[in-house]
Amino acid sequence: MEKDTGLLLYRNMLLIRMSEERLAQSRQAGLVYGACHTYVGEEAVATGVCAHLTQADMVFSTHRGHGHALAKGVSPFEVMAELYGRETGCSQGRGGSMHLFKPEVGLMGTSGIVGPCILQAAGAGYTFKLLGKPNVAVAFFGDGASNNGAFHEGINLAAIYKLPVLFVCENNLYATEVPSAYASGNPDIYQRAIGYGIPGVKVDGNDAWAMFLAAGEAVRRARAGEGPTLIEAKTYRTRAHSEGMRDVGYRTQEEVEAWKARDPIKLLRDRLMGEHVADEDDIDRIHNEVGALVLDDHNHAASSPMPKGQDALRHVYFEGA
Amino acid sequence: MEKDTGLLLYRNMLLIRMSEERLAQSRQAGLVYGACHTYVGEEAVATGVCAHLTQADMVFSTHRGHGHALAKGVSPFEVMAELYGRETGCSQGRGGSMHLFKPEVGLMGTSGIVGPCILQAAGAGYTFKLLGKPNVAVAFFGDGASNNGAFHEGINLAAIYKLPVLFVCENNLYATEVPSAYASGNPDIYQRAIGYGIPGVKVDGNDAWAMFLAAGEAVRRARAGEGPTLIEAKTYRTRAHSEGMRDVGYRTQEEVEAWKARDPIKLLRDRLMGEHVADEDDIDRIHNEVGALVLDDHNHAASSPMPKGQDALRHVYFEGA
Amino acid sequence: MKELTYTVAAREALDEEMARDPRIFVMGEGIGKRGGNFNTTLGLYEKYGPTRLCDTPISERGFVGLAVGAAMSGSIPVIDFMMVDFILDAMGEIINQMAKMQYMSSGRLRMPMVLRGCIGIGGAAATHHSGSYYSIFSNIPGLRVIVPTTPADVKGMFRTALRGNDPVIMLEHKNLLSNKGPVPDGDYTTPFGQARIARAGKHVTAVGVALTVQKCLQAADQLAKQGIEVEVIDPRSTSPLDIATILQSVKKTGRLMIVDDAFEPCGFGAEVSAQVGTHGFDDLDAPIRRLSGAFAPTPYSPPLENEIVPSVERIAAALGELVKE
Amino acid sequence: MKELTYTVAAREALDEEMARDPRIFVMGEGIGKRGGNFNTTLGLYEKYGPTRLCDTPISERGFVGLAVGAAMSGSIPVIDFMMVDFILDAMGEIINQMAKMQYMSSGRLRMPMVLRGCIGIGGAAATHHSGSYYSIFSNIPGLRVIVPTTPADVKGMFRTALRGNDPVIMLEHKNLLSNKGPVPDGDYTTPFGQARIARAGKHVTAVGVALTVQKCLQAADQLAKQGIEVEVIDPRSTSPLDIATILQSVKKTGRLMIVDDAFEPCGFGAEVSAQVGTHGFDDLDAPIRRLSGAFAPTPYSPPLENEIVPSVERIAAALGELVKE
Ligand SMILES: Cc1ncc(C[n+]2csc(CCOP(=O)(O)OP(=O)(O)O)c2C)c(N)n1
Ligand SMILES: Cc1ncc(C[n+]2csc(CCOP(=O)(O)OP(=O)(O)O)c2C)c(N)n1
Ligand SMILES: [Mg+2]
Ligand SMILES: [Mg+2]
Repeated sequence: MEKDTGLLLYRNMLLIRMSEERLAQSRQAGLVYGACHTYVGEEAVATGVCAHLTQADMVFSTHRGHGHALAKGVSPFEVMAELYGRETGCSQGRGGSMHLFKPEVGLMGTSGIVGPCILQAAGAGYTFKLLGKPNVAVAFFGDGASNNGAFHEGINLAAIYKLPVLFVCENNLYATEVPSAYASGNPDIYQRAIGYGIPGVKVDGNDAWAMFLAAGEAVRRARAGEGPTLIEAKTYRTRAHSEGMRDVGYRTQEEVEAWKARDPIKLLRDRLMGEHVADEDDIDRIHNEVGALVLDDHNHAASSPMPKGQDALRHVYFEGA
Repeated sequence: MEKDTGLLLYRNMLLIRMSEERLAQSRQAGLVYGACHTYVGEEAVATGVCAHLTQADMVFSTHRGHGHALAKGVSPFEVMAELYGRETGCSQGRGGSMHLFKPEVGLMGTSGIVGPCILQAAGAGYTFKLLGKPNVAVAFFGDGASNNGAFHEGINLAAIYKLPVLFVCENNLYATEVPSAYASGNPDIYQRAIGYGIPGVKVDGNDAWAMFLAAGEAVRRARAGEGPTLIEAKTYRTRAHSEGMRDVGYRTQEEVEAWKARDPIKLLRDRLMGEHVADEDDIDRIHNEVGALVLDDHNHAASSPMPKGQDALRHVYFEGA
Repeated sequence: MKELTYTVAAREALDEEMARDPRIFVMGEGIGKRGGNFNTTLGLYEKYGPTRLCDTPISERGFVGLAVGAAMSGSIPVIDFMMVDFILDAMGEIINQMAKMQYMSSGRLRMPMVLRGCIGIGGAAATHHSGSYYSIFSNIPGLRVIVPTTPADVKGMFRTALRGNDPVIMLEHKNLLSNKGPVPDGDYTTPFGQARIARAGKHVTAVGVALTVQKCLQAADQLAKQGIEVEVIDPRSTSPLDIATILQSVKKTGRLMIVDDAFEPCGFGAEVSAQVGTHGFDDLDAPIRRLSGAFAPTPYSPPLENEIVPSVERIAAALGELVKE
Repeated sequence: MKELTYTVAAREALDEEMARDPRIFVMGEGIGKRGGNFNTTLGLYEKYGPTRLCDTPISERGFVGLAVGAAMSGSIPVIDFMMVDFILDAMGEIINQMAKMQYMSSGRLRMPMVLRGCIGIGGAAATHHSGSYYSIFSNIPGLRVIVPTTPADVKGMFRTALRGNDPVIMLEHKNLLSNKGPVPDGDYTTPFGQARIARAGKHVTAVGVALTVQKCLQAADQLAKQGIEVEVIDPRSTSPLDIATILQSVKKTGRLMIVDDAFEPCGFGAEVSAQVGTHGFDDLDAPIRRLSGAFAPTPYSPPLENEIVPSVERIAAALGELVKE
């Protein structure tokens, strides 16, 4: 493992983790108005994938999108301000947790509806093909989304047009409380790739390095004009589906603990240290840097102004360049 | 091959063929008002499947549905009268070619929209499961439909609930003029069954006996509570997509001729005769019987009354038992 | 009579009808053991088991289409959508299949089924969880569209839906769910197409729909102090629409305002206005007014969200002005 | 000026704009080599190739969603639906994504894209190939809905759509496709939200939409012989709706009828009626009338199909009566 890359992955995962934990606290404190789906436990997926992307590459995400936004380069400040309903948020307070937009860095949107991101990523891939751009588009979505018609139509379309797209299914075993083993005739989502004639890859979604490698190959294929890849990242969310929701009755405490023991941040740290790629100091430095950044961004976000009511009517239609 | 079954399949295929050829003529003569998608060349599929069904089993079909209706026991008279817009048609003149209904014999409807029949068959399967009935539901649809989200969602639902359903994909290589080899990332539709954890079976859709056997096993599974089967019948329509449509530019004459040489009726006759299951007399008798029936039904249909205008407003809502 | 919340009243109807009729089953995401995101099916899984309380994948189009086939073949499906916003992926099945099936089959198939879901703006749910869409459904022949506002009505109308033969869309405003109200004992049903006079008055007629009925009542309370008597009408179903009750009220008041927090153009208010404009032309002493939600997607942040729906204050002010016209 | 059919005029707009702007591409079933079921793209495949004239699987939701992503990322997609009926499977993508994207992104994303499809009842197409749905689309903020009736308008408005930044639904009535009419030379555009006075008159105003504009003109011809001068207005777009032109006409005539062969409740006619009822209240000498298609799915057989749409005769009779009121 390369030190720079290893530490970058570590830092970015930690940035997501600390931001999410802060958001969870903020929600309890009443600073978050609507829903709040955290990415805690799944950080390796977005981090491993986005490490290969430039700002001109595009990410399309879903309701559990904070991690994707942060990994794609939206600042914790802009994400937190958005959830706090502030005019400084990445969606100017219009969206909250499920509608994060920052096209300037290629975060093309998260969505409160499950499914569309798969299609939209194919669409960005189509633009890249049409306009001859060297970019890739990524859709992040859950196991639940894989049973939606958008999955079928979107991946098939991308396959037949050989579009530069990564379809990254974050299989965290549940859609809210419905187990994917119940909801999917075949819970090995990656095998569905057979039906579309494209590669389907199963990855340990808690292993940042494995994610990084798998995504690297898929990005390479995409940029080389070889078409899309379906990546199934087997992972787990260790917090409730949404902050404030009851988290019992559908999964066992043992299951949660077993996955916590495989925490992606911990796993990567163990590996960095175990392989002597990094030492305690490196890790501490990152923790300090990220901790300070997140705290700062939170404070700044929490003291940002609310949007003005009359702005609610703007941008329904194009208003000029 | 059993003689009774062999001849029954032969007769039913011929009934479809002769009815379709009559409808094609009638359309030229101006007796058919709207679209007219014939089933010529694909008769073995519906015939082989429906031979296993009782009236309480249910068929859900698509725009190319004449053959399914006839195979399920709707009379040529009722189908022709419907296309001629008569009040005696199986849909009382409300539907035409793409909206054939005769729930009394388990023909639950054909549809002008591609896709829904897949879902509705799953729904009938659900009723059978809920009410403890020993029946099966069948969805017939094209290769084109297999790229629609309804295919994905419907088959997955039937798979996870283990519903008694046959999903019969009639892969005739084209959706209108779009080749399935172009439109499907993997044109072997049956392989998509892997994604749902159910059996996917490839059958020569021009071989009535092969269809009969494959459907028999799928029906057995369904009735035994073992869940749905996806059957891909490789077949071909030898007439235009719809009567009156141009039929050039998207397929070669050689291809059409090659498939015509494998005409399912001819293939079955050759086999019946070749294996000495039936003789020339048996075949002639069937031709005479079916020919007379179709002519009679056509005459009767063509002289049936038109519906009355004011009836157009009936049955929008339930009108009482 | 007992006091129940809206949600509990609806659940009682479902429970009682499921006990009566084994053909009824419920499908939705998390409506099994979990009991529904809004407790719509709490406790029913234990009673009726997994086939009748059936959890689904996120396949909205799929299970609506499945339910269509189930109704065609003799079941009575209830689809619990959680939020009505998710229904849009199933519009093809709803409009082209469910709504048309009785017609296409010349009445030989019946379509007893209910699609239910929460509607409305509120709680910073943002634009993918704040839709309403009754206006759209009311444009479609073959559908019944009900928007009960009280616990008594939701119970009685849900029962009517479950005993009927037409497909019904039942829309429950999320801000009404925890409201309590008296619910009659026994086996009553509440018909569709019969409006309720929620408050009698003589100076102006206010027609609301779902939550805005309640807001109109609050506005009427305020105006009563100024001597203005508002007649508040709750249509209870938008299709069929009981225009007769509204016309009768306008005959008395001469003035009509329709208050709707959903989108205005081609909406429910337009339909009421058009019908009253035609059939109550001579009764009108002033132009009909509509007070509607902003023609914009729903923003998240409270100051933005508040801006786009008619508040009680704005309703009261508008009614006050209309009386003076 | 030259004489072109509606279809050819629309195709010219597409061809010329595609030549100007390499970001435009077309998707649909059979719109490539085949040139479209209605010849909407005939000859363009040879000119622009398979990436810009892209045949699709039967994945309506999929390719609308794809087009949304394409527009978000800098292309200008045109989706050719053949029949608008097939659009319903994509309603979620249209309403929750396409229409809301500019809003959700605070105007940072633009959504230049066009969904086009044929509408209308006729030719025994039966209920799955006879829908219209402009009323439903007009209820949704963020969409532009255009229903051009003449070759000149379809060319000018399609061009406007392709040069704009908002998502446009362009609905082409199938019975207008082979109509010929004069089309201006050169690079003209026709704005949205500007109605056309298709015929001037002073006794009564008739507002049609798509095919019924033509039917109103025929009815007006008949009535002219009886000395009744009908002013016929073609709104050209239902969203935005140019109510000013209609109000001005009603100021002159005092009478208004909206003729629409689609479903009446919460429809286009209701919206026009509501707005004129409010803003033209004092100008009205008689109640506004709506003459609409039957509230029923579309049957196949000609005697049934004829029954459910307003004929020229029925329009003329209704206008004649309204003038006497
Ligand atoms: C079309 C649609 N249906 C239902 C919902 C409600 N919903 C929100 S999140 C969720 C579960 C999603 O599961 P999955 O795709 O596995 O993602 P995860 O939450 O596990 O990351 C559901 C059902 C929705 N947002 N959109
Ligand atoms: C949802 C939908 N999209 C498009 C159409 C138009 N259409 C009618 S038949 C057809 C091709 C169907 O192909 P396939 O499913 O392979 O059936 P086949 O005609 O080959 O039997 C198309 C695109 C439709 N009826 N429904
Ligand atoms: Mg999940
Ligand atoms: Mg085909």
